[in-house]
Amino acid sequence: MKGLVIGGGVAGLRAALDIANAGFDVYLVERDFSIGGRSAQIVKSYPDLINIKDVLKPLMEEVYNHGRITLLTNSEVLGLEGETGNFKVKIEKKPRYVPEGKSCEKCIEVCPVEVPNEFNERLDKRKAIFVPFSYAVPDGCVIDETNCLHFKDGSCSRCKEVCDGINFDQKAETIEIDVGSVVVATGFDPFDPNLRPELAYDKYDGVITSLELERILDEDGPTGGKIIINGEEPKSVVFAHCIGSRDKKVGNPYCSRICCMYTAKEAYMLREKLPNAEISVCYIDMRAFGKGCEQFYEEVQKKQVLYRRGVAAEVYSNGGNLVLRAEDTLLSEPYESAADMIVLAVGVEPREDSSELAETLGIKVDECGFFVEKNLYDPVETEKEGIFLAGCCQGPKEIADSIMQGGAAAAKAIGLMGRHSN
Amino acid sequence: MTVYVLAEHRRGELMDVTFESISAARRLNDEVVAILLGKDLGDHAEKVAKYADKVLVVEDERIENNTEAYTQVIGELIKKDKPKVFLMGNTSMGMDIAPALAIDLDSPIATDVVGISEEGGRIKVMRSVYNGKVLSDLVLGEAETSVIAIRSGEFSAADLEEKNGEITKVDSPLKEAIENKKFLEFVEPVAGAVDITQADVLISVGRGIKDKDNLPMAEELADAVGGVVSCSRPVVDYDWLPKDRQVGTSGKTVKPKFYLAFGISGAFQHVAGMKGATMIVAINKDIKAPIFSVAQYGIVDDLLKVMPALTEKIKELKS
Amino acid sequence: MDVIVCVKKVPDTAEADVSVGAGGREINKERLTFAINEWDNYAVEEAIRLKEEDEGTVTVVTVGGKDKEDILRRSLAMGADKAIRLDMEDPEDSFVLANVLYTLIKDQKFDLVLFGAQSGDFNSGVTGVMVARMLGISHAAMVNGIEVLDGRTKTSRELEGGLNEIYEIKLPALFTIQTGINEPRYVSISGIRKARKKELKVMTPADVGVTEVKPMLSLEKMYLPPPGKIAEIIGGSPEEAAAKLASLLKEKGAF
Amino acid sequence: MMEVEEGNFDEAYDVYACMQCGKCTGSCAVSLRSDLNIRELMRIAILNENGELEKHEEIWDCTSCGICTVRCPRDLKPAEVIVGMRSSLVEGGTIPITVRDALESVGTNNNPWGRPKSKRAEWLEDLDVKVKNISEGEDAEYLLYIGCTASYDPRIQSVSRAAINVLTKLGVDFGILGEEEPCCGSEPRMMGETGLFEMLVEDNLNLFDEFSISKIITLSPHAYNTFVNDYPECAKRLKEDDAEIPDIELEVKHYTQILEELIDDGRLDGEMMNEFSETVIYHDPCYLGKRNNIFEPPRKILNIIPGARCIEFDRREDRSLCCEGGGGRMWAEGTGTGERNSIIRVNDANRDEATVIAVACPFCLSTLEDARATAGYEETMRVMDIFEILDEVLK
Repeated sequence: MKGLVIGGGVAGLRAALDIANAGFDVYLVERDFSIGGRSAQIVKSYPDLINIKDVLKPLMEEVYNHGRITLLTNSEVLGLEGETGNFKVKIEKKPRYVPEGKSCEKCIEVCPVEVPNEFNERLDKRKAIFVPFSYAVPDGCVIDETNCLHFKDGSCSRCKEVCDGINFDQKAETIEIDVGSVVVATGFDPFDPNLRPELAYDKYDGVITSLELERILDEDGPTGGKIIINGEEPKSVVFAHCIGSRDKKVGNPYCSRICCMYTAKEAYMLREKLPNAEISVCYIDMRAFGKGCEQFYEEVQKKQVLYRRGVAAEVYSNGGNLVLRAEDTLLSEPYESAADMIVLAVGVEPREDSSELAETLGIKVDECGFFVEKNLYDPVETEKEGIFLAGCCQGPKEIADSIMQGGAAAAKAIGLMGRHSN
Repeated sequence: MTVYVLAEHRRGELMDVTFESISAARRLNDEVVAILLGKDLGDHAEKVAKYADKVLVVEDERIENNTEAYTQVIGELIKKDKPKVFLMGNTSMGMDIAPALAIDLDSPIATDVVGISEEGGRIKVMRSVYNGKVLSDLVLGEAETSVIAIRSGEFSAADLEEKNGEITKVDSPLKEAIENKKFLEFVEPVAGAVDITQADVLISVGRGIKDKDNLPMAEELADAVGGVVSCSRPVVDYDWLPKDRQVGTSGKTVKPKFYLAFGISGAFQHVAGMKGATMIVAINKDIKAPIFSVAQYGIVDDLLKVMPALTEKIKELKS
Repeated sequence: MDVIVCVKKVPDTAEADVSVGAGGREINKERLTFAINEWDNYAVEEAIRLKEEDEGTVTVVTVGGKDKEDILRRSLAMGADKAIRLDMEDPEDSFVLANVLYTLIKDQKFDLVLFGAQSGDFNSGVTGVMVARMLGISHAAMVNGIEVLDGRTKTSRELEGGLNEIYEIKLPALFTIQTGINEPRYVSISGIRKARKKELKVMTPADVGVTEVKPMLSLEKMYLPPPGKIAEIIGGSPEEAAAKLASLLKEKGAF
Repeated sequence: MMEVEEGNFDEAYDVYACMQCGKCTGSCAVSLRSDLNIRELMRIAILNENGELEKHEEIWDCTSCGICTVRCPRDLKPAEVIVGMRSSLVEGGTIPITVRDALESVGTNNNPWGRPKSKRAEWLEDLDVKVKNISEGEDAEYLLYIGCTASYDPRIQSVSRAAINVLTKLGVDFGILGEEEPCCGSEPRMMGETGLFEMLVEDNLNLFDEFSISKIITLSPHAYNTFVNDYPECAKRLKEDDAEIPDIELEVKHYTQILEELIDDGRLDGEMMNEFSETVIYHDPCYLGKRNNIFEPPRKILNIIPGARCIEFDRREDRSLCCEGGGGRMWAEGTGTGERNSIIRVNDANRDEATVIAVACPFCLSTLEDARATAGYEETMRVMDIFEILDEVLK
């Protein structure tokens, strides 16, 4: 009996490895070109400030090299039939047009197409043929069909001219697999701050999301780790909590759990890079409940990071200088604060298409779009036997918790498949 | 026949309305007898006698500053002499005394009178009613004595004929001191706390004042004329004057006797707060400014030139 | 402290165009709005404040037809306890009115009677003081402050030029109230609705025993003043204009 | 809307759900220059301290721009809590004198300006165009609802006249109510006079019914908002209380929406206009924009005017800066000090080299016009209602 894991982020990776290590063959289906998920965009963890790459990269490689794991990247689940122990799953496997493995990347040089680089939160550009990120797995170049001129109008095949390995004739194929259990670990989307127009995210370059800052903080990121906004190092930075979280107006009444601490971490890292900048954080309630988190929060505060109670209200530009409006609720004093950079701590949202996948799988989503667990005391099971949940697709959680839930979902899947095998 | 006129005075000052009353009384072509009551009367009697045919003086400490005592004493004098008319100002004192006297004497009364004449032996008055929008002519009923209170400022005392009338001291007819209504004291308006709604004269400044440094000029004029400085909204916006000086729908509504609008264009919201003023004078460079349509008098010029000149002229006229 | 307040409904003519009826005896009232006389409103507020400070009742009284009842309802909503409307035609002059009110009030229980110092229609300012005289009680006109002592009041009268004079007056007494003595509260529509339950007594002249008296004044005619010029412009140099204005102000009694 | 008795703010407004995040106060149009702190007032409402409300004079500083309600993450209605608090003060009678006088004037004169009802149609006097008067029995497709301010304020009356000229030229079948036009009740409602508002809703719906009025064009976004958002709810409540409310459904449009329709139908285009060589900056009124998400129609109109160079404020649409004219502020002194928003606004327009600030609201026109003069831009800048611009350019 084989297992299926949908989603190759930390939760999915953990689940696939645990199932495989228990002696079951397992398919890991990943929509993107590479596994790694959102965590790959993150530089450091909190509160221990470990390089995520040091944890994630070995995990990805282990999955890739595991004999019992069949990795299907650039693939999507189209359908699921049958019952627990006997699911028939239809998967669309899309081509990457370039063979896996380290490549010379000459093709990238000749590609005339430049599009925003999603991995770097569109802060820089990539080509239509590209390597998803430095430690992507599978390694090597891929072609982004939607932007490639060859697929648009057949006007270009420059990459193929420099690389024999490229095969434009590859076609998507649909395969059907039989599995006994499914672990769903499809992750999350960050909140789109344009839904809060008063923060003027799309209006000013100085207003960025926390994920953008994460990329800017990365030595391998678009700025080589330099903090540059509008060509200059910011002198004042304001972090704004709860953007798209605890917000019924945008349909997200829940707390996203991770923003308080990732902001603390980003503030910490920013302080290291900008020792003299004014850094402040607008918060509603500080939620530092994980192991070591409160201590870390205190440590960050001591680095002259000013926590001001009161949510960020509005951003405008006063003759080109950004101004943030908010109230210091402890002083009962509304204020305007000049800020060169305003970092929006965007919340966690279910994947845009989570409802469609739920329908495909025959499971439920809650009113916010997260997959519904059986109950809080069976946190990885769904109402449909044999289908388990892990990571942020079930609800916002941090990396460590996602890994934990991935393991838990795997254990459930293993147990189930074990029962059916006997 | 005679007309009695009350010589009104307070705290050593003879009031202008006294002479205006004499002026009104002269329209009845009768002997004008002024009555002067109280104590420490100084040279009031002489001043009044200059224009009255006769002055009756009752010196009695109990009368001073007591409207009830005034009423009783005047009543006694009238009962004795039976003048055709008793005339006084429709002042605060007049409002307290005149109606009571009318009842005491069973006399007809007309108050706040702006015109007076005698027709066929009957007293006819003109009154301005319904916010000054209508005039009414009234004839007083037949009686031994009629009581009339005239509106201040309506009867000019400028051309009074000199009479140098005789001054006669009269014994106080007041039987006993008034116990039910005792005068205690005068209370001055609180210094510093300016209440623009209570002022008779407002020197109101608008945007046209141009600069905070020009405000003392307005204060000086206000001091000269015995008024208070008020303003339109922009002046408060500039923080040149405190909010409690602002006239308009979002400020105070005022009804002074004189409203001098300097450099105020007359925005609707402002006008709504001052239109009740008895006399409005607008000083503005712009003849098209809406303030001119609510003002009775206007000067089309720069207020910075008019204001100091006006202050000087007023000082001259006062001295 | 039991207070009686006499109120009157008057047309609002401050801004309206006013015209005189054909007979020259009365203004045309069709397009005018009517409300409680401004001074009376202050008097009602003052009465209610006095009651709120001390125990007692406030009774509002008006003379006239049923159309006058809204000002009584409004006063009840403000906090008055009782209202009386004496159902009769508008009296011909202040003296007749004073006589009617005297007849009504003399049989009521009161410590204080308040009137507005004048009314916005004819501004005679005599009725209150006349009633006081008829009742044989002390009075003060143009009152802008009342402090109640034991059986007496410390009463402030407004004089010219912002000066006040203070009297000690024995109760019962009658005061005519000047505007500015207080800030009359707002009477909300729902407040008026709620006050519908309060007593509004309608009495006839016969109930009260009103005797006929002759008016003291007879109206000859009413007419509009000659059309005033809108902003008569004072010309000349700034100095000349200022001089003319100064004389004008003096003449009109500004200083 | 709700009449708040002592201590039931929670029942009326769910105030216990407030998490005190400060979004409201931080967003507030006047919090930076007044003592008004809505978050704090929400707290007071939770703690049932409404007996203390008299001390909070700043309750009258709210311009009712509604942004606190628009943005509240807990989906509460702080702007309505302020209305409720005002309502509680109105019931108690202790309100600023200027507000009192405005409300009393609505009661007696049917307008808050203290002007006689008989002069409501004076603005029509020097108009050449013949206008239908629905109250005199003339039939028209639309009622053009002028509103109190545009009826009485001499500066704003010019908008009313421009509206008549423009709509007549464009062949819109409309009429007015002349002297019979009532106050829409928006400002009384915002000033907390719930009973008066209800009375106006009842009277006005009956008036509309009497003259078979169902389609209304408003000059003011405030009237638009109250007809569209407050009337149906209030009428429903009144019916439940057995009031006699006719069953009419009003189709209400702000005039910019009608003009947009005319553009879409090809009945209004640039060809019909002379050049307007101005740099035009549009100021979003809160009651059109923030409260009702009508951002496009005014811009569409301005964009077809030949010669007009249309520019935008940095703070526009959802972030537009309130002019401070609403919520009864025309009649309230306010505790605020410091620079008024309207001054900031004209200064911003000047910096952007605008020569015309286009508005679509009588209050915006009034406040910005005042600010323009105060800031000294008489020579370089005009504040014009969109109707006035059209009246100027239409051939």
